[in-house]
Amino acid sequence: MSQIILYTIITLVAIGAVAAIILYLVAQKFKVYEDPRIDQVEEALPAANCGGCGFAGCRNFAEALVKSESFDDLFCPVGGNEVMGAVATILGREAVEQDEQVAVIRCNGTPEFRPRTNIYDGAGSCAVAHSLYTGEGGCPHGCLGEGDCVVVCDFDAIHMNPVTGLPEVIDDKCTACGACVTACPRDIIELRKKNKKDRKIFVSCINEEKGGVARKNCSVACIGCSKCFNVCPFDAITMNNNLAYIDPVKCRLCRKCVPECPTDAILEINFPPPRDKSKEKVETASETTDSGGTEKTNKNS
Amino acid sequence: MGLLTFSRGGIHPAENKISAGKKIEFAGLPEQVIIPVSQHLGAPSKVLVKKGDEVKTGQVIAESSGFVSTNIHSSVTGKVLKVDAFPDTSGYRKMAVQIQVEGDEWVEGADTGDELITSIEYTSEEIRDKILKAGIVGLGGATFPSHVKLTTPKGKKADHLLINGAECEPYLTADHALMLEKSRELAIGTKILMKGLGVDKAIIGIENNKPDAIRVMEEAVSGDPGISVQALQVKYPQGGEKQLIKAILNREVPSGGLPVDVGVVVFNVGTAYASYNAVQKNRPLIERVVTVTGKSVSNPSNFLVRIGTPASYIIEKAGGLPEDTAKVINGGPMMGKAVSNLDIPIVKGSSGILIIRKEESARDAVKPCIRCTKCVSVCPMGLEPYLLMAQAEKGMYEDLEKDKVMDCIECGSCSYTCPSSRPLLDYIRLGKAEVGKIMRSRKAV
Amino acid sequence: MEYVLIIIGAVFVSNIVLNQFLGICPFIGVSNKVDTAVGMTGAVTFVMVIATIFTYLIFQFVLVPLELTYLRTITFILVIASLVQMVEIMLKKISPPLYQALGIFLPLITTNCAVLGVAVLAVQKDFNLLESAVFAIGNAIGFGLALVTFSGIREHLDLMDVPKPMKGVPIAFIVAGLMALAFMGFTGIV
Amino acid sequence: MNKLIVSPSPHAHTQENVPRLMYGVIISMLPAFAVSIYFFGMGMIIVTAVSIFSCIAFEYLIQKYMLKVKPTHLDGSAFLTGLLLAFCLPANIPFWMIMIGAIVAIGIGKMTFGGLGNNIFNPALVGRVFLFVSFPAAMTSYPEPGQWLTYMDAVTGATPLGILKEGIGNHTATELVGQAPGYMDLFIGKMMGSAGEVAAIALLLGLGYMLVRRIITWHIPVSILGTVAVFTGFLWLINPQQFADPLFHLLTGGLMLGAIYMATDYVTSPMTKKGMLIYGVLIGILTVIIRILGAYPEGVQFAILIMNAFVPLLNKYFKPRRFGKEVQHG
Amino acid sequence: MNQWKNFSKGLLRENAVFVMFLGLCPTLGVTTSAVNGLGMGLATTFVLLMSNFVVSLIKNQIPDKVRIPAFIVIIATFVTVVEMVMKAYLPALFDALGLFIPLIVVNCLVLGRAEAFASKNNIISSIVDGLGLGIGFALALTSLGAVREILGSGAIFGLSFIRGDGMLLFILPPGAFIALGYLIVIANKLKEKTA
Amino acid sequence: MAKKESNFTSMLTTLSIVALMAAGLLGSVYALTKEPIRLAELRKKNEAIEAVVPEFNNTPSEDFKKLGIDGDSVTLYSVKVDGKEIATAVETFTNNGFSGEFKLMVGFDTTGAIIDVAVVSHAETPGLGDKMEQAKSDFHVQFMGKHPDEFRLRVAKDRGDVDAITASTISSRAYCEAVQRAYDAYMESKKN
Ligand SMILES: Cc1cc2nc3c(=O)[nH]c(=O)nc-3n(C[C@H](O)[C@H](O)[C@H](O)COP(=O)(O)O)c2cc1C
Ligand SMILES: Cc1cc2nc3c(=O)[nH]c(=O)nc-3n(C[C@H](O)[C@H](O)[C@H](O)COP(=O)(O)O)c2cc1C
Ligand SMILES: Cc1cc2nc3c(=O)[nH]c(=O)nc-3n(C[C@H](O)[C@H](O)[C@H](O)COP(=O)(O)O)c2cc1C
Ligand SMILES: Cc1cc2nc3c(=O)[nH]c(=O)nc-3n(C[C@H](O)[C@H](O)[C@H](O)CO)c2cc1C
Ligand code: SF4
Ligand code: SF4
Ligand code: SF4
Ligand code: SF4
Ligand code: FES
Repeated sequence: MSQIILYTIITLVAIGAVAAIILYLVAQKFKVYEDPRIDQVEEALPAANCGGCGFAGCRNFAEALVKSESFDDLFCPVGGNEVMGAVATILGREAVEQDEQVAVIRCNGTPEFRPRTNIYDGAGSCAVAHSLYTGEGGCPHGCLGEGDCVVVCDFDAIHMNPVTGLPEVIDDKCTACGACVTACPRDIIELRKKNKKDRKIFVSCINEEKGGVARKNCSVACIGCSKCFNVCPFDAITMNNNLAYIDPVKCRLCRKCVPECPTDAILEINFPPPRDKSKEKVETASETTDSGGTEKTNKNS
Repeated sequence: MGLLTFSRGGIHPAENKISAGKKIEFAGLPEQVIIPVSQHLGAPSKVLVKKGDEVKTGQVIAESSGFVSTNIHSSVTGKVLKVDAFPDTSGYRKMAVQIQVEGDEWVEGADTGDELITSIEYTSEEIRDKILKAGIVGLGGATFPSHVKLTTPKGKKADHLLINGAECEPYLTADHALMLEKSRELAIGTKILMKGLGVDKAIIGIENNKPDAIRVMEEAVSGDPGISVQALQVKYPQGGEKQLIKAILNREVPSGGLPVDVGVVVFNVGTAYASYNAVQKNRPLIERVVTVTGKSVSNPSNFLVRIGTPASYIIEKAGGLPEDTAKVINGGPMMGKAVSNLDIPIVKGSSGILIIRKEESARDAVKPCIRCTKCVSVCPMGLEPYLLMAQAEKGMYEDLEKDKVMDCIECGSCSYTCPSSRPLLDYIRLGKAEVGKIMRSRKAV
Repeated sequence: MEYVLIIIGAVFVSNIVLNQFLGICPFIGVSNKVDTAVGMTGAVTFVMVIATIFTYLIFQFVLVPLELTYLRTITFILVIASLVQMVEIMLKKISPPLYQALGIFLPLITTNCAVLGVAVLAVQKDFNLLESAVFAIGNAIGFGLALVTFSGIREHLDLMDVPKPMKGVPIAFIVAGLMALAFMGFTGIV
Repeated sequence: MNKLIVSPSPHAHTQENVPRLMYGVIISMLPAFAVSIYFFGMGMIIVTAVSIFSCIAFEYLIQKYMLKVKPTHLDGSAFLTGLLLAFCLPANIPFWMIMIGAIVAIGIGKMTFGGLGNNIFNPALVGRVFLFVSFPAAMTSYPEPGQWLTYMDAVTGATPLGILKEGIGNHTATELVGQAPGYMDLFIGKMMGSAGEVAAIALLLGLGYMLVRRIITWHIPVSILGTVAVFTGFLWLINPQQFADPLFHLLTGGLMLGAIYMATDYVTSPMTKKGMLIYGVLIGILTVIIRILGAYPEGVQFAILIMNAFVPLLNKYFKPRRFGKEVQHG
Repeated sequence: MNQWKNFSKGLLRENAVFVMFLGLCPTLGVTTSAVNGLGMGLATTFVLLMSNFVVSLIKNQIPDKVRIPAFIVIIATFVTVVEMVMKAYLPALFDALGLFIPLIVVNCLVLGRAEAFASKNNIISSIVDGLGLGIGFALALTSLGAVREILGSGAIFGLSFIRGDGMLLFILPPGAFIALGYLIVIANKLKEKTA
Repeated sequence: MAKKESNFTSMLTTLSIVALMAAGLLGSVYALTKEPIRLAELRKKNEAIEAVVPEFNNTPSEDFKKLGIDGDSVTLYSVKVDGKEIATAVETFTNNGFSGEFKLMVGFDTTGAIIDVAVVSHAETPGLGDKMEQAKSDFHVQFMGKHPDEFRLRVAKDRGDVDAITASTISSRAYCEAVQRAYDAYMESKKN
């Protein structure tokens, strides 16, 4: 019996030692320079070499991590968040803190405001429709309503409202990934700073045509009259090509511009109802767009 | 010679040439014309007139702004109302000159008479210059400035001129009518283009469903040993220049190449006729033959229409918009563009106004691809439309490029034939646009 | 002939992946793209053959004479692990292009049951050295055949509208199952 | 004025659509169906009805309640899957097995992949092979032809290929072929076999109809049948004692049904003519190999499924000849 | 760290088979019956537990460069122990599991955990982690085995509840893949619900 | 406690120590299980023998001879009561099973009649071919007491006397072939 243990020990130690020595020598002889961070990252990884990350082994994954700019799509299922955090520390690539953002739809051309003049019968894609013509409502800047933005959202955060024909964002689900912004062929979607209680004020129009032309197609278009620009106490509004734009960072949500707009192109969302009778009109306008039910506080009164 | 055709793909949609045999009729002058300054491929022309200017028929109102660009002429006599952006077929606004029509007085030098001038007394440089000055672009639909095509690039040599009388699009009969009525002028136009190009062989390709045109043209060119007429089998898209070259000369334009790469230049019959007018008669391109047709149209016609005439005007001429109209198309059913409003002007590239009834218009609901391979077998370019569509939908642009999306000639055979009613070409076009962008930006770097 | 039968048996009849259930992790993990699958196949073939030969020699000439066959598992895995690492280091220096093509898959192979499995099976089946090597080649081809075909299917499925809950690994298993079903047709041909 | 419709070109479309294609295939199968009713009577009718009904019902239920999409159960493809599944089952199989086959065909074979057009493997074959492997006893006892009023109680026997497989080794091929029904019987379908596979002549008639209506092209069926004929002919010439003659191979088993209706399934076959030919030839070769060397008497079903798996690769590497790839001067 | 959370994550949320897709070969290979699945699961749990324990015990004595070889030796040792013990006392089960017992060595789950967890955490956590994952693995194998046994032989833990046979396919290789595919979908649904 | 430095000596020593401990553990477990493993294997063999012959009191698994036949070998265990041979158990094989090779144990009494047949190992399809196992069906019963000289060891389809397992003709046929081979070997050994 002791003989067997002895043989076992000798064999194992011998194999181990031989392997170690050969490996050591080979490693010395065939040294190649590599980014030392790859080693460091590899250290941090589980070394399970399971391929779970989609790469051919941990080292390959480590190289990808070191090379890539961001960690999107790069994840080690074995190590989980802890390991990924450790990798981020090694590479000094802590996610930069950013203002929280949310997507907003800068078009309010519901059928009520923007009567339909054509019927679209092509592929169900905004990109196709955009390259073909101006849209069912005739506005060359307005939402085409085919829902490209809805399709690309991985977080189920954006849906078409069948009544308004416009997409609506569910603020809580939106991760501000920007996929919809890229997908929209008309650049209607913008990522704006997230405010308290999901409040927002923005010009819900991006039509750069001259006032008259713009208004002919859509009664809530921005006509570039500059009234809001003149009234804003914080210089948050800029005018460009017949279009007003509210800077989300400078805007302090004072709401002064909202009643000024002759076409109700500025939307205020999730604010308590206005105290003042004269703002009644504004409220109705945003109520219509809100009929899909995303907004909660509007109906708080 | 027997009937020729191109070897792969193609379809045979119902021909519906209702307006065949109708004489070309002058449509008359509308109250106003709107003449876009970009009616051709290439750089938009530079506007030379301003509001209030008086212009004459044939006067240059916008001039060429580059090599691939051309002149634009007033098609009427009258006063400039506005130089502004007007909606085009797609509804997007493009720069155009609006003229209040007051009469039809031609600029000096234009020969408006009918007599035939047979002898060509110009050098090829002069011909090219005249064609540029006259604002001639390809009337086959692509509206590529013709003087550019006549300028053979360095290191290449053309040996054949093909005149494209295929008119493979269903419904359209404009070229057909032109060949029947202006065969002599066409023959001379062909010789002018041959001279401009410096080739001594020209072949006029005509599909077999126009036997009268084949006969008339054969007669018209019988005196010219260099020019012949070739009858072709009826198959769409025979009129596509790559297919035409393959059919007649059995040469294949290389992928990404031009017809001159195989020694051929192709012109539409309308272009040849316009060249005749420009060179022999000093008449710039201000009018063209337009077919107005449709199953419910009371008087399907081939009109000679001034550029800038609103579509609604010639529709009235053809008997007015029928009650059951669902779609109006600028061009033929396979390649034409659906218009979003009827006030759009007729431009150099408009070969027809097609009015489609409700029951023929609606597309069926899109169903999943059943991989029936029909689209693959009809694609004249040997592409795989089902795959290109899927790749375009998923944004796989690298694969699209590898699978030769840029070779697609947008003939629509695939969408036509798909039993699942898939909008193949819609997405392929999108893919082409994106891949084109990527390729250009790569070249720019 | 005998060798041909070993190969056909390993490739079609008892396919290492579809029938023996070895090397499933890379089969599922590294099969998104055909090109990757081809690279992986190359690397597996290489390692599988070398490893089988080495382990065979050690088993027959060290463990059997010393009556230490119970150390099979531990020695085999040590040998395979060191071998893979050695090959990787050498390849990196000797032929960087080859390393780029195959090397990146090497670490993954250490923990691939297929390699150890084939080494163990080869000694279990009492093959001689040549038979063992042929057996390893056959299994590597079998692995490659399954992997490349499978990756072709997965590439294709990327373009298809697979229902959301089935996307990714679940549909991969269903496809593998149906492939295994199809491969049952080879039962009995050797 | 009406609102004008706007859509990209082309503005014309053929009359052909999916239901028309599917029902076209179904029409082409009617002769074979009629012959099978003649030989297997009530069993054939029950099996077909249960199979078609279950396939359509499962398609509807799965789409409506599991995938939550608009059901497309009436577009003809589930009908066709059901019909083809019935055609390749014995006419005496218990109805609950048919239902299992249907749920496997539609559920696993088709809907798991996303429904029509997305599947990799031929659904009806998935259903059949599933049953074949799961219930080998029931799936290998075939009713003898000519029993009109029997279903599960039918007298059963061995198929011609079964006789061949069982007997080879102890008997010569010629002897065994002699034990099987004569060629005329094989041709008109008077033999044991799956419900719809027996009548070679009726199936060929269906092929003709589909070719004329341009539902399918000749490439796949011809390459399969041709390969089997050539391969078995070659073997037969070498040793007629060991190998049956090519005509016997062509007329027996599910070869005709498979080559004409199952290998040609659009969804699971290659997209190019070149691909189709390779696919067909390989199916032919695999069929013969399995028939001659394998454990199962019949190989078409497996051959088609195996080649289904290779279709994506065939599509990837065999592209149509692009226009203008090579410049010709002439 | 909360030990319960540490333990329970292996059951479903980070389940080796259903979520991380590790150790798939034994999962598919041995689950022709619930008992086999359970046996394999427990064997793996034992190796996981012991190797996690030993690794966390000696983690500081091991130089980095030889970490992996050392771990492999440790794991292989326990695998061999299981192999021999099973051969001696449970020969029938050993025959059923066959090749897959030695293959525990290369189960990514075991090495991965030794590396990712045990070499960085204390002994108690490592044991709990190994136990949680191991039991999760065993659960997965048992459930897959049960499904295959029920469908394939019409029996559960060897107790037959129908006359005749089940759907044989589920006992055969294709059935393993297909059953696992659908089980993963179900597990995902469960995970979504509990999340 | 700080991590150990990685240098050649530390690496080598650590590895050696780990290997040493592993070897120690392994060796001891091996030593402990060696006997049980041998016994378990013996038991398996004996059980197979017991299944096909009457009671005995020798250790047939240690009293055997091998006979080369058909390119492989067949093992004959002699079964004795008080030193007198009462039967022979033959471990035989076939390569023609549905899934290739399988092994049977066949018991013959001194006249050469079959006492019983049992399956030693096989890979036949569960639910089909595996019905040849004693526990799964009575297939083996029809062989009991039959003498191969008058009982045709072929399935009915091949004009033999054996009723094949339903839907498993191939397995049944292979089974018969293996039994026949056992008998041939038995007769062969009797001759010398
Ligand atoms: C960028 C560009 C450059 C071209 N250059 C030439 C040229 O040098 N010579 C020529 O004969 N045609 C030239 N063409 C014209 C094309 O050959 C072709 O006639 C035109 O695009 C219209 O063809 P289609 O209607 O078939 O699309 C050019 C076209 C484009 C788009
Ligand atoms: C699908 C397709 C079909 C075409 N059909 C015709 C046609 O029937 N007749 C025609 O003259 N041009 C047709 N063209 C345009 C020709 O390709 C080519 O542009 C034209 O003949 C060149 O002459 P042009 O520059 O004078 O227009 C077609 C183009 C495409 C892409
Ligand atoms: C999945 C599957 C497994 C099979 N397994 C066996 C088997 O283990 N043994 C066997 O003899 N036949 C097996 N068969 C073969 C068939 O049952 C075959 O038809 C039968 O052996 C011959 O038919 P018969 O016995 O009814 O004459 C199997 C068939 C299938 C589909
Ligand atoms: C020519 C042709 C053959 C077909 N063959 C089959 C078949 O063998 N099996 C099947 O389930 N469906 C078949 N179908 C129907 C359809 O393609 C099938 O339901 C899809 O595979 C499901 O996605 C066929 C359809 C056509 C047009
Ligand atoms: S796509 Fe991204 S940015 Fe747009 S709504 Fe969805 S989560 Fe928000
Ligand atoms: S916002 Fe843009 S992408 Fe979204 S539906 Fe409107 S046009 Fe399409
Ligand atoms: S892919 Fe392009 S070229 Fe081919 S058929 Fe379709 S539109 Fe025509
Ligand atoms: S024609 Fe339509 S259904 Fe057929 S393959 Fe092409 S896209 Fe698919
Ligand atoms: S368990 Fe991962 S490869 Fe086998």
